[in-house]
Amino acid sequence: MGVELLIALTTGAALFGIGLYGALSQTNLVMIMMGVELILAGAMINLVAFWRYLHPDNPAGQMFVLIIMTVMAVEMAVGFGVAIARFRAKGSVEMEEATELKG
Amino acid sequence: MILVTILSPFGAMLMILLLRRMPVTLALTGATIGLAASIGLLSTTFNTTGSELLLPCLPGMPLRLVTTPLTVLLSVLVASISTLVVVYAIGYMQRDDEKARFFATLLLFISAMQTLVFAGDWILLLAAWELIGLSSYLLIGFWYQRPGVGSAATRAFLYTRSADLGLYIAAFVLIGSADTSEIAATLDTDGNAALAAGLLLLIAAMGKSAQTPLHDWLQRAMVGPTPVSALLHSATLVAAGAILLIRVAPMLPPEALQIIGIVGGITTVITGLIALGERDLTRMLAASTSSQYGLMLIAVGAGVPLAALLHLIAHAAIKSSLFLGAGVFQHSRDSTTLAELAGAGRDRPRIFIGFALSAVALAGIPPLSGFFSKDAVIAAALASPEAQLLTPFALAGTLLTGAYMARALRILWRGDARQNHLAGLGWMGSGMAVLVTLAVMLGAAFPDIARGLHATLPESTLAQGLGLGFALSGLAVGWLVPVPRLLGPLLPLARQGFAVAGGFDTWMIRPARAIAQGCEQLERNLYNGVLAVGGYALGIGRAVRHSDDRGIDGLVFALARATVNLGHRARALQTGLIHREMAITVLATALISVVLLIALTVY
Amino acid sequence: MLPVVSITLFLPLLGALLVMALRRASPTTVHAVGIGTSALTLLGAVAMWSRGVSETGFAQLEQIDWMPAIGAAYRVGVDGISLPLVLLTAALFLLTFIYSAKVRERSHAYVALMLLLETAAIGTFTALDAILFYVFFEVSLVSMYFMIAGWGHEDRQRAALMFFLYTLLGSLPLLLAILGLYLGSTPHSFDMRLWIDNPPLTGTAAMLALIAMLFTFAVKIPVFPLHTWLPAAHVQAPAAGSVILACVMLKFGTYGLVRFALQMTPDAFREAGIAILVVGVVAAIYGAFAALAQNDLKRLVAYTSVNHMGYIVVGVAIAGLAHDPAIRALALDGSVLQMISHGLVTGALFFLVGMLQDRAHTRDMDRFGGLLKTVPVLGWSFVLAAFASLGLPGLAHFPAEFQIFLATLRVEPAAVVVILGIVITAGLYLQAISKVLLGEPRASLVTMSDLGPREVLTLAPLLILIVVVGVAPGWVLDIVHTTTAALRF
Amino acid sequence: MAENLALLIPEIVVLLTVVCALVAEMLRLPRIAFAVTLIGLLLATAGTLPMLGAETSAFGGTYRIDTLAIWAKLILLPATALSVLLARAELGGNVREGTAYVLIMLVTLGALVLAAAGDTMLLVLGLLLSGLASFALVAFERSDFATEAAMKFFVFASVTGAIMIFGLGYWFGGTGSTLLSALPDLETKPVLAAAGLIAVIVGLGYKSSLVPFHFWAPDAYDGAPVSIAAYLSVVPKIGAIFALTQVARDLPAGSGWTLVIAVVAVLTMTYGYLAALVQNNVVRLLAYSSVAQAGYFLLGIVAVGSSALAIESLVVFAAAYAAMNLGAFSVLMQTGRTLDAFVGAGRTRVASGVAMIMFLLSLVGVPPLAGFVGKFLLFGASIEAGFTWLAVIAILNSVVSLAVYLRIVVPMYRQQQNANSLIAATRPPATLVWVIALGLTLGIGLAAQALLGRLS
Amino acid sequence: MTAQALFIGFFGLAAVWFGIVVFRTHSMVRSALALLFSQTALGAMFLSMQAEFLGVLQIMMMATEMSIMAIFMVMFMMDPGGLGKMDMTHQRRLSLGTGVVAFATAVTIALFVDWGPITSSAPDATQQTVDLGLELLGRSMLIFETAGITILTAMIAATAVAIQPAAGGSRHGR
Repeated sequence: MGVELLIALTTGAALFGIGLYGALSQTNLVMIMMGVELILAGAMINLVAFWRYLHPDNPAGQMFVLIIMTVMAVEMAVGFGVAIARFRAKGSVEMEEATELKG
Repeated sequence: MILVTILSPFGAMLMILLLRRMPVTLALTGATIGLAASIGLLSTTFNTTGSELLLPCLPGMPLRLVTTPLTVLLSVLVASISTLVVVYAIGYMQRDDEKARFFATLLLFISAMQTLVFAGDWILLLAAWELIGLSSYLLIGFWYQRPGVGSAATRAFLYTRSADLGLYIAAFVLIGSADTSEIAATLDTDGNAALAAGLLLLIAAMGKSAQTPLHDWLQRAMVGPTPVSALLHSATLVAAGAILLIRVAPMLPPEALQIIGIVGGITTVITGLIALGERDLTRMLAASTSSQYGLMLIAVGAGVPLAALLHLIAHAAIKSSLFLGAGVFQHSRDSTTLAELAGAGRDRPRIFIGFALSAVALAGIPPLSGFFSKDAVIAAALASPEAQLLTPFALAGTLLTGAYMARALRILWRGDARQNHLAGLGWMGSGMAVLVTLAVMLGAAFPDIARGLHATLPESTLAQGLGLGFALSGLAVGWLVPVPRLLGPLLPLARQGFAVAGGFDTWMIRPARAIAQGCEQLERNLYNGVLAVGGYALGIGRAVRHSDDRGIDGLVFALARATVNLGHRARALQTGLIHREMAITVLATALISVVLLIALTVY
Repeated sequence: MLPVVSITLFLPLLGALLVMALRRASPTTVHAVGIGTSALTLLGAVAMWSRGVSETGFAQLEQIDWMPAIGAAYRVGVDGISLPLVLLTAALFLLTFIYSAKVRERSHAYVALMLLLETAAIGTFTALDAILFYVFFEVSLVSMYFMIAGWGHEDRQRAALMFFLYTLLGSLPLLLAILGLYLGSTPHSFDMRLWIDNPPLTGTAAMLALIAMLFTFAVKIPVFPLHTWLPAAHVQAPAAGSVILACVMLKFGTYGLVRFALQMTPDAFREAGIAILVVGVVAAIYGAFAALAQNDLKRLVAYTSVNHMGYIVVGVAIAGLAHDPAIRALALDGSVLQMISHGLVTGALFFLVGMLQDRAHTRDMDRFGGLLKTVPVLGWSFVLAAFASLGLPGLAHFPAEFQIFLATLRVEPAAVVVILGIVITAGLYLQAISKVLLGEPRASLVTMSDLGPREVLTLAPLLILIVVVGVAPGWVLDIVHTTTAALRF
Repeated sequence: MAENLALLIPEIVVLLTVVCALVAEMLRLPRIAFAVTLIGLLLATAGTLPMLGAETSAFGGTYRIDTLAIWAKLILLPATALSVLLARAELGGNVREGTAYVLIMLVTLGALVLAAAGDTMLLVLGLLLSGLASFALVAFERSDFATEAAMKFFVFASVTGAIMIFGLGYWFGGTGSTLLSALPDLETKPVLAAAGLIAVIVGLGYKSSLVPFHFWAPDAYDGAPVSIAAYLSVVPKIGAIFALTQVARDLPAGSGWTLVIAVVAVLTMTYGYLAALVQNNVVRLLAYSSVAQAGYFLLGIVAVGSSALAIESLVVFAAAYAAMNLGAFSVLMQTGRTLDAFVGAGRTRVASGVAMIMFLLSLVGVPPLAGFVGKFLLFGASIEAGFTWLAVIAILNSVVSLAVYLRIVVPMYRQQQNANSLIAATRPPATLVWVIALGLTLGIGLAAQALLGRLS
Repeated sequence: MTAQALFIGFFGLAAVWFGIVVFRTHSMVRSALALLFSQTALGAMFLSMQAEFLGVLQIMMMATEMSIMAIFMVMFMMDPGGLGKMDMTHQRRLSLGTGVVAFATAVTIALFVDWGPITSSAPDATQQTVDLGLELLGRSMLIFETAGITILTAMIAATAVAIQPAAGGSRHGR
């Protein structure tokens, strides 16, 4: 019986799908970052579910979630840094305005 | 001793080329020393079994020079005729500026021929065989600046070389079956190998001895200096074919002999008719040569190579003296056409007498040498198992010989004499005199020769009678009946050299050229078809249409261009729009997942 | 013992470095360096010759470890197949340097490149390590590319590119084959001697390796239909380049055919022997016919190369097919000798065509005529070389072709049709002689000057060697036969 | 624990160096930061040497001390030192010069972690660590180009990284462990193995710029200072490749992963060279070339587990690649970014011209240069692993690559049209870099045994 | 169907719903808030799955993080109040398709993989914390340390990239 697991995994999958949609469809750097956050959220819920219902004896699952939280925070920090630098240089963080490098 | 016969002319040649002076002296010295050596050999070897000299060459296949009575005899023949021709040429070439080249080539020719005669293994034989081809090419093309000379020389070399393939392959067959390149050892071959080799050798001999249908080149080769013709026709180039067959005669199976006899018979008749219809003295003599060699082949085919040998010897002396005479007439009238030469005999009666003696000897009138040799041939034909086939050919040949010689004599004598001075007549005359003497006297030596070779001549009174009768009637017909009436409808054919539908040109040269053009076409269009097919992929077709590249090159360049195009396409993916690129990434990832799924199901 | 092979191998490279170092030197000095270096190299080659070869495999071995872990090392040495080629290479380079001493255009680069090419060529023939072989093989390719692109005629860039693409595409399969052989050998090693003694691959693997090698060498030799780079490259290359290309670099293909294809995958070679034989026969006859159709003298000579190289392919194929060691040796003797002869004869012919072109600024046969009168030395040299090329006895090609044909008839009698080639070449050379040399001299060409001393110095050794090899092939064949007679596979 | 720490000496040294350099930077002492960085790198390299030959792991298998990891240190630390020299040549005098060194060291640390990762979490962190500082490095100039490049780089990194993390979760679900050494348990759950593998390929593929995850690379290299581009094309890439190797070692055979890697390899090599073929910007050209070179690494990865040559070939090629790529970039730095800048460069500067040819030929794989040895081993490994067709395609790509690199060489020896065109100034540290790189390129080629002997 | 499942489902739905909202508003601030709610719902899910430590941590961290994000929006973005109605999306169809496929794939994996035996009871909170502590200071110490370094790096990098552009140091050769 693994209804809980299934629900959790489905939630994770949904968050993954939404995040991916966001990352691909948004024109704004910050919004893309939000998409990434959602994907990571999906990963976290998956991991917690795996830990809880499959391998509760191994705290590495929880550890991994911790790491993902770090990743989220850290990426957000650097992402904002990049966004600020970009904003200073160009006045916008729109991806579609960043097309000088190509080919 | 053997080496002296070969190397003395060769050394003289080198001296001439290096010193570039005194060509005459050197040439005469070289030829004479060679002659002396040959005669010396004759005296030591005759009646013995002979000896052998080995020289290193290819691994396991040394070169051999053998002295047997036969080779020595031939060597003497070559040496003596060539020495006399050299003597004659001293006079003949007196006015030419390139004496050095002439005598050098002539000496090369002599030494090559001596090598051929002495060759005891197939490699050396082949080498000498080709070398005389080369030297005759050089001699025929001696006056290369004159129009037509180049093509005549080329033709002579090409004809003989094409036929030489026969010799090449025959040699390979014989070496292959006997596992040695020694001629004597390969003569034990029998069965299919012998038959194949025999026929291939026949082809080679037909090329060299200008047998029908390969007779065309010989007449064209008359553009060379006359002493060259004399040498070519008597004892060297043309003789090589007959010599080859005489030497391998013991090996030849009956089927091969039969074919040889038939080829000889056809040649003797056809070239005899050509000679009869000829309007040029030297060309007539050339056709006559083919005809006489046809007789020799009949003898070989009849199984009596000795008769062929005797006729070869007699013919050598006779024909060279005839050519020498013709050369004098040519100098005196600056032409060789019979029309221009009418009466030339009266200019120099002494030369004419020599010429006439030789002519009659060729026709076969006793006691001149030709009579004996021709009788031997007829007797051989009569005695052979194929008598009913070969005898008529031999007799027809005899008849024709008489006819055309008589015709030539009549034209030379009937006409007005012109007085003119001729430089070098002394040298020419003396050379010719000795040759005429030989032509007259040689018959006496025949029994000795036969004894020296441990062979017996077929004797037949019937043959003597028939020979004499046909010769006399030939002479009479030739003297009395004009050619057009004699030949009738055959005349135009004879004047074209019986070339069937264009002859060699149509059957050999034109197809070769056509193939060559085809290759060239292919070369240009190679893979154009492939390109058309490949045009759908990679845009190659377009690339090719835009350039003038053809063939594989086009493919290569098109490939290069298509690669660059692909590069541009790849580059176009890099739009600079990160969302596009990311979408591509995600889609490609999906594709990779599919690949992985496939891999999973496969494994 | 003095490492003669290595010294000979790297002398030209040292010379090239010297030339690079002499940046301010005059062209004369640079050419002097080139001539001097190549003369020393020839001396080295002669020294190698005097040391001779051994009956058991390779002689004069020199070895330095490179990567023992993967079995790669610097290994050089010679046997009866490579030694004559080394001598030929050294001799031809010297003559080429003498001939091209007139080049004033970027002479530094020219001489350096040629010297590099010489090292690469000698290296290809002496290398006994597959990697080393491949290195030299490739370096020669690059240097030749620059040679054609830098000093060629009107359409040189295209020709150079084509040459490059062809031979590069061609040489990659060889790399694969080398990898295959390497992985098949136990222990893994690049030692070509090991591969020869113990062919590492069998069955399908061997066949695949063989096909890869055949492709490479077929491009390099070249055989129909992979030959189309050859006429283009020859026509556009400078005369010296043509000589090196035809006389030395084409031999890489045939040498590789013997050394790699025949010796390292003998069983597969035997299986594919008939196919190779057919390819050789077709190439030989096709080359002859294609040459017959040419009006450009250089193209004509180039196509006859296809013809002559075709004979070599036939010879090697026969060697692979033959079961009798004596016949195998015979065929290989002929093939190796043919490589040498072709080098000498075609070298002379290309030099002569180059000299003609220098004078008349054309290679079109129809625009010549009667040259025998105006430039007799050149003319007679051409006649001699042409007759050698058409296989006249007493000249270099005869003994080689004789052996090849003889072996062919004894193994595969049908293949002897290839002998037709000698008649066709005879026809085309006679036609060329007739057009170019015979007849009345053309008014436009009467002022042509005969050979100068430098040109005589270039040609004379070749012509003498042509005669010497033709008359007494024994001195070469003895060396060759020592090896070929001992081959066992 | 203590003995575990002893195994981490190089990493600790690097970390200490970072701290010291950071302090120096704060005190506005860029020279000291530079010196400290170099010394730290050399010390760390020296600290690695005693470990040679070790085959162990620390912290319960999460951190591997094996051939790959040790050689990653021995290759990446010196490569970082060369990059620091390059950076000094290019960015010297910049106010924030020291920051660059600190960031470079942090990226290197990330790459080292990647190469030694024995645990999926370390994979994630290594990827992140080597990524974060890279964004800052790429944006160093703050120009339009630089920030655009950094932004794209960041977006790509975060999205691919997130996908990887999501996928790696499945491995934990399947095995109950985050250790790579637990991966063989997935034998019975191929779908999970596949899901994780795809994720890893996405994440590490982005870092090692494999096609189709490469899109950021040309833009980032183009936007970044040349020295940073050189650095990014070498150190993080090799780290990620080695990480992929660490993963591949433990993947259950028969899960089809080799085929996927092979497909990616083909895509990478082909696409990289094709795109490079039409570039006029030399930095982008080299960027695409480095994309393609990454594909060659995959030949070795494909063979991991089935060929003894695989690890050797990866290490040798990594060393060769680092040397020749850094060399090429250092010559580029002194010449210019466009092909036009290269016209006549070989004539005016003979030595660096010859060196450039050597680097490019080595990139093609011409013997006896380093690139040849590496590629040769890679081909051998993949053939031994049964991927002959892959080797064939790789070899065919080498042909295209020759055309790519000739596009640089040919203009170098063309006559200069306008003699007064600007020649970028020579910068001694960059010269030093190409001299060293040339030495290595030749040395690894000629004395490959020194390397191989150590390896086997 | 246990209570746990209900809770998980409820919070899961909430997380997904707010996740969707993130990309459906036209204001970044609202998006940030939606993300915050989504993440909080996630934290609640953790709690429902008896991962107390993680759940609390998640809620706390995300609250901070999202606040920073919202502040950032207000500071830097062109649309602080979320009043504009401009479209901030591109290639929506493709993205949507990709998202759906990704979701479908992940669900498929969840449904069709044999996950093995399901454990019904989790270790109690104390035990969990002890385990996690041991893990952190034992096997995973290096990982934890690396995470620390990563945070350090992030600080350095973010600072480096965000501080005012330095004078001088112009690019060569472009």
